[in-house]
Amino acid sequence: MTVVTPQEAPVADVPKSSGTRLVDRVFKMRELAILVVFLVMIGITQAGNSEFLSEQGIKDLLLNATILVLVATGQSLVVITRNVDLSVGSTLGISAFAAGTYLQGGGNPVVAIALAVLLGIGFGLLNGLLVSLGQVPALVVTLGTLYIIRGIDSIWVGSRQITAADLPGGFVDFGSGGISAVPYLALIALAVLVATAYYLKHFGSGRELYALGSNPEAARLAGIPVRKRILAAYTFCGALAGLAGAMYLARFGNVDSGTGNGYELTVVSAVVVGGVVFTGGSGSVYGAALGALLLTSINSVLPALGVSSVWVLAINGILLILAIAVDRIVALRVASALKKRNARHG
Amino acid sequence: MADISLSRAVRRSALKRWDSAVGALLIVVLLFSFGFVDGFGNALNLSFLIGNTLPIALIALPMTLLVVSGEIDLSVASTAGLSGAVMGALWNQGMAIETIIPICLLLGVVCGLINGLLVTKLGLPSLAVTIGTLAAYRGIAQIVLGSDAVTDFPTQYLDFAAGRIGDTFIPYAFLPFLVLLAIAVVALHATPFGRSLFAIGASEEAARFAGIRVKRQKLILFTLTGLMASLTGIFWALHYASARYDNATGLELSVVAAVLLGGIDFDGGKGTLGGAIAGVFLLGALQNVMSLQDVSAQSQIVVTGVLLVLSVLGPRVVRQISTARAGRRAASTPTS
Amino acid sequence: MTHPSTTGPAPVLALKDVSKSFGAVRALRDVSLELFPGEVHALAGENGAGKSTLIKTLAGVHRPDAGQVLLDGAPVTFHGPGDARDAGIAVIYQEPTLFPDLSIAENIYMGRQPRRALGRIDHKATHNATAALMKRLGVELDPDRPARGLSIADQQIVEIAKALSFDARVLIMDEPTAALTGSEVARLFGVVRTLREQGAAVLFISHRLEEIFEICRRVTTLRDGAWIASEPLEGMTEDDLVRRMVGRDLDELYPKQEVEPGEVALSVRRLTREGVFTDVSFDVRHGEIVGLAGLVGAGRTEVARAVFGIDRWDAGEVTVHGKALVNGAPSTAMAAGLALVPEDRRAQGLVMDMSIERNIGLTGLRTTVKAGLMDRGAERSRSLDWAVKLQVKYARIADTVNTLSGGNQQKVVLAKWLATGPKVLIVDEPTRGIDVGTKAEVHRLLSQLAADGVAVLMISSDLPEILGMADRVLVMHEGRLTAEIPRSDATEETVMAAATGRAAA
Amino acid sequence: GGGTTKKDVANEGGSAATAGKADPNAELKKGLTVGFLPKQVNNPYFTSADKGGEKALTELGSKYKEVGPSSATDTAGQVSYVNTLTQQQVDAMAVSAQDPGALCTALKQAMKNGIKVVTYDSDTTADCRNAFVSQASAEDLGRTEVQLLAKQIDYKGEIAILSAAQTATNQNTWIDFMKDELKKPEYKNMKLVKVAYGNDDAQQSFQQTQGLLQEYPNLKGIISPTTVGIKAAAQYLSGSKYKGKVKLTGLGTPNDMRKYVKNGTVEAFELWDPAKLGELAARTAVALASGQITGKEGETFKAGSMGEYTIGKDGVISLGKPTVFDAKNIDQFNF
Ligand SMILES: Nc1ncnc2c1ncn2[C@@H]1O[C@H](COP(=O)(O)OP(=O)(O)OP(=O)(O)O)[C@@H](O)[C@H]1O
Ligand SMILES: Nc1ncnc2c1ncn2[C@@H]1O[C@H](COP(=O)(O)OP(=O)(O)OP(=O)(O)O)[C@@H](O)[C@H]1O
Ligand SMILES: [Mg+2]
Ligand SMILES: [Mg+2]
Repeated sequence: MTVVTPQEAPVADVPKSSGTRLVDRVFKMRELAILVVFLVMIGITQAGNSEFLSEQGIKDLLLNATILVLVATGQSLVVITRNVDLSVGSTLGISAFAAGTYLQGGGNPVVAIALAVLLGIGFGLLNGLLVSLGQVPALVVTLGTLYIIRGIDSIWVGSRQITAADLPGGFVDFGSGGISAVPYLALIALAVLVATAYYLKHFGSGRELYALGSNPEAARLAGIPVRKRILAAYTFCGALAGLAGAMYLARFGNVDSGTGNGYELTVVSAVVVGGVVFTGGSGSVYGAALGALLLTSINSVLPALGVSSVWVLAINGILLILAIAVDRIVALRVASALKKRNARHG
Repeated sequence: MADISLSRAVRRSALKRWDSAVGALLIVVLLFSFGFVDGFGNALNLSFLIGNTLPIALIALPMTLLVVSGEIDLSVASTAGLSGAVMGALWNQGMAIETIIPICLLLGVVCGLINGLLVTKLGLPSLAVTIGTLAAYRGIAQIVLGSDAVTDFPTQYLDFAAGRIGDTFIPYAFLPFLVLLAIAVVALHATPFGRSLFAIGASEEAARFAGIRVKRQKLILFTLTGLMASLTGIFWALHYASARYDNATGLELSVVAAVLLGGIDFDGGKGTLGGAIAGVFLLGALQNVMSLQDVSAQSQIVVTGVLLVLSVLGPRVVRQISTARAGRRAASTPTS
Repeated sequence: MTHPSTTGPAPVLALKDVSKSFGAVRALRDVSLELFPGEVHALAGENGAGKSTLIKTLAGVHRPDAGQVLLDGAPVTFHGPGDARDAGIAVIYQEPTLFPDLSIAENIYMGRQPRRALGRIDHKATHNATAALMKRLGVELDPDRPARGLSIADQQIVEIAKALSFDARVLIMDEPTAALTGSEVARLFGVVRTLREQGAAVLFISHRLEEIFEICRRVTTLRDGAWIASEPLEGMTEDDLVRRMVGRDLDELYPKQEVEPGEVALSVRRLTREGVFTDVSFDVRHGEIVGLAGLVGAGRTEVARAVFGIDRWDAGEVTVHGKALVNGAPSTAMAAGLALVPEDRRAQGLVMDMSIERNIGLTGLRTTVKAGLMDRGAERSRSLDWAVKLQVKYARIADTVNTLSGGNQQKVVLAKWLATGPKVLIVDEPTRGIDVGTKAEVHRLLSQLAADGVAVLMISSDLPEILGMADRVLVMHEGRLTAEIPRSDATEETVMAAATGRAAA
Repeated sequence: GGGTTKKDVANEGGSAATAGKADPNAELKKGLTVGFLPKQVNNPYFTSADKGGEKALTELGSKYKEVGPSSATDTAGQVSYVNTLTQQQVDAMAVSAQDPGALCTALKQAMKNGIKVVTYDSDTTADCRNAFVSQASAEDLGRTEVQLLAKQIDYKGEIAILSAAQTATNQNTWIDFMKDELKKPEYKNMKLVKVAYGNDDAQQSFQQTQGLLQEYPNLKGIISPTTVGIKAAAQYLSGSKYKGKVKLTGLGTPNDMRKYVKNGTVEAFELWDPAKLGELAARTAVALASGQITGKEGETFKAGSMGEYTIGKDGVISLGKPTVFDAKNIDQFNF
């Protein structure tokens, strides 16, 4: 429950005008909606099962969300620029295996993580170059690289697998350990998230990502280096997918050629539920992170409530639609309020 | 003036070229395989090829229309699975198959309608909605049929879905597909309905201002997609003689990949059905050939990926070259 | 304050023998132009003459095929709009280029926000600077509201604010006033004069010739991509300028035909849309042109949208020939003989990626049909007919409309709706961005349509156009109809009085 | 009204599986090609099994090949691989069926073309193949897993099952036998509280385990009759406070489970040797192709060093009892 309130920049000393940061407030309202859905869900579950929010329960909840939060953060950046990266699942899988292979020989965990991130950066660059230089639809290109990377992964990995026994004990313990109820992995994810959000809001190049997603033609006319920014977004997304791969390895202690298969849909769901709009230009990484938290928590809530796993999939889908619908309704409300407040002569 | 139209024509044909290129590529692959791949050219193999590709082709029909109008339905495979599951469950109840099939088709219509209403009435993005219903419909299928696998459908139906006409390469089911294909081609490319889909896909707002009933058209499309998906689900269960809740899992990605390969632009407003269907059968044929040549499944995945990337890079390169050429020609044309 | 036009200081920015082609279309042919510090220079020409292309060449959007761009007398190559901006050139493009999801303040300062330590953006300073700009332009736009949903006029104002914020040496404006009414234009000119006095060079495009004469000192005329003349405006008349542009004498700009109004065609009763307009009632008769005037944001467009069914109304009634229209259904409005030429041609009027033929054909999907299938022959001849009638300048009817110049795009929108043979025609800013020659043509057309019995409701921010064309003028102020003025009484004063709410009628 | 219903079909009667005469003394042919078609290539379990098949085939002087889909739920892909093998005119194929019915048409087509079909690990309906090589009798597996867990928890307390997919035929049969075993009096203090499904996905199995423990705080033991499930459950338990307190057993491979046995998360689990399963499948295929057997009940054949096997009811050949792995013996195995 760490991923909740975006920090305000320390500008409290300056008095704010009446309409201060209205755009931000819209985002926050939408995040709030997801947060409310999430809290209600957790509340109900806790009422039905008092074990749910035990120390172990909270730790599990956070651990489950961690990897998805990371990948969703990277994905949001790409989606904000009106693109998409479907290859994240494949990238996650291959970098997890690379890190695992390195660690098998008893390597240094830090180097292993760096290796995973570097591999992610490599694939991110590939995607970014194809999309930005080729100026071709991201959906097709990254669906293509999804297949390519997955194919390469399974040719390379074959039927090998890395199991917890192959990894240094410290690495695996790190994956499940933490400070009381807060796992180390969640702390890393949180740090990445907060840094990314701060960057997006307070740095020129971060704002330019929103600008070029909002109107690419106008971005070009405004002299924004469109290709460079898109390339950077993809690279960052790849890097986080790689980092997530290393964390996956630490957490599950188990990687094979199937790792990360089908993950793209989960990531896209998290981002969409989190209110990052697919036509670009709007949404926040906090929203995406909340979306990820919400989605993974659904999978913990239902078993904890004793719902038969036969029902899980159906309920999952319906909740997903509900979350989007609630978000949409809130957004509409906000928009109409905005319109009334800002009518020029009203 | 003649010169102007010539160079414009070059540019236009470059834009349109990709779907013809896919068609040409398909023919090349077929010719090559007839000549050089053992076991490809015989009627049995070809009927296998067509039969196994049919589910993707069936769903690709409405999917193309949907994508042209700027929307997408990722729940198709789940709708197909749900229809199969309901078919199996009702069959187990002892209901007649002739009653079950219309019920399942109706169910598909309802599934599509739900997607359509969520998109048009609530204004939700179809990508998100159908990721949701992808899970929901599959989940309902699981609730309906549980762990059962129903296999004992009547032989005449199984034979129709899996058999072929005499010793030819044509599966029985291919004929109805051709009829549906013809209907879809006419609907998309020769009717006001199809024309309005292109307009909606290219600019929804402008289409609305032109008096096109955007929401209604989209609702119709989603409903049709649901119907076709359930038809595919029924076909699948009969073709493979197996109704399980997880039938056709992941088929949506195959459809999307094939349609993309056929040059349909996911931003909407562009593409031809011919291209989409060529894309579907190109992927099907390639997979068949590669399997016969003992190319491993993993390498086949890589080939699919490379094809997809080329499918978007290719036309772009062609376009650039041809505009450059047109530009050079124009520069050397003296104007009065 | 005055510089001789050919001697004295070097031009700050110049084009020398520049040519630019798009495929086979030669948009600019050996064009030269010199911009001096402290002058406001007009660029005149018909639609499609190459004005916007020239501007984009100066701004680094297009690279010239031949010829040079000279900055302070030295040849430069701009690799992109960023380079031109860094050289001190600010541009307002013909079509607003805003980021709909970002706030107005961010729109204005994107890429060059004031910074705090460590390169972080100073949001507060950005806000304040924007507020100051808005004050300078005399508009009340909240710097923090998103640009989405701004009317075309407001978007244009944001564009102007953006250009001003550069404190540029060269300010280039491509039809900045096309969507503005008198008072905003006056404000803008006030600001331009200040800039001129500070030594900036301004290049100004407008199809409103009186504006050119009001603010500019010299004019360069283009025709069909070719340079015709660069000369002082002093001593020239509007007719002279028009002759340069079109190569012949111009007909009457407002060829109003007197028609005896017939039956009531469109009747709007107590129409209300919560928070947008209230209790709007009026009639339009066959053969009549009714003008709808008002300040920017008065709600005229909203009324038109609601009548046509794009937006739903909350209360009231719209009838055509006594038959009530369905709320929120453009298709039934069309079936009843209504047509709406919307104000935003790019977003609402046209499908930019579609051909001219198909765009015009879009309103005929019900009529150019044989046995349920599209009758392509009929569609083509219908489109060709109207494209020719409205003198759309194009290479091939199958070209996409985004290759057309702004004015020609507007003509395609008109063609698309006139082709439906409407009984009631609502036109929202019908001549926005249309050159004088064509404007006269459009006016003649509207007049002819009225004479043929069509009921015309004309929304325009161009007051002379309203006064010249309308049989009756309705005036809106803050979402209410404040006056109905017959042609005989309609003057700038009476209309403006009602529009600003100073007088109730 | 009219129409075709399930009853009509039942009356049609099953189609007869054609079978020639077996010649127990027939020479084992050499130079045959046997295609292995696992549920999923790149799956370590199937790779071990198919390696066993390859070894046997090399020994027998025949050719081995492996084809298969890269996803365990891509039934259509598996069908097209059956077709591919048919087109390539292999002499026999060994198939682990993703779906009992879906492969039938294609497999019958193959048999019509003279190809012998052996299923292994996962069966199809009996008339779609010549023989099925079963990893162990379902009954043995089901009952021994309950016995293993019972010993670890002193025949007392709540237990749960973490299975693969709800449709997994194998798992379901085993679970039925587990339930039956639990009816015996010695288990009167044990209660099966839930069967959860992790869909053979590491993350889902992980979360299902979490859910079980939260829902049933008094849970004493978990049986996971799937290699993916037991591994995920073990990984979760070993990183949680339940490590050592909640017992875990089921089917796992020694390589997967070594770490958890050594760190005390898991006491004992069981499995057959997949390589042996593949080997038997290969030998059965060759015996079929050589005409030594036809797949009828009662026929016997010699499977090289593995000894003699008799074909049981419905053409099922059973590999034998599973091996139990614990801290003492686990290091002797490497698969
Ligand atoms: N991107 C483009 N591709 C092809 N042709 C173009 C393109 N841009 C402009 N043109 C063509 O170049 C010519 C000049 O267009 P331009 O936009 O410069 O005219 P303009 O003088 O600004 O007209 P208006 O007053 O209508 O805005 C026109 O014939 C137009 O069709
Ligand atoms: N699509 C929209 N979404 C939200 N608000 C809008 C939209 N269009 C217009 N508005 C707002 O509604 C108010 C009135 O609309 P509008 O400015 O179009 O009226 P108008 O009288 O037609 O003015 P003009 O045509 O001169 O721009 C304005 O404050 C405008 O900002
Ligand atoms: Mg222009
Ligand atoms: Mg307006």
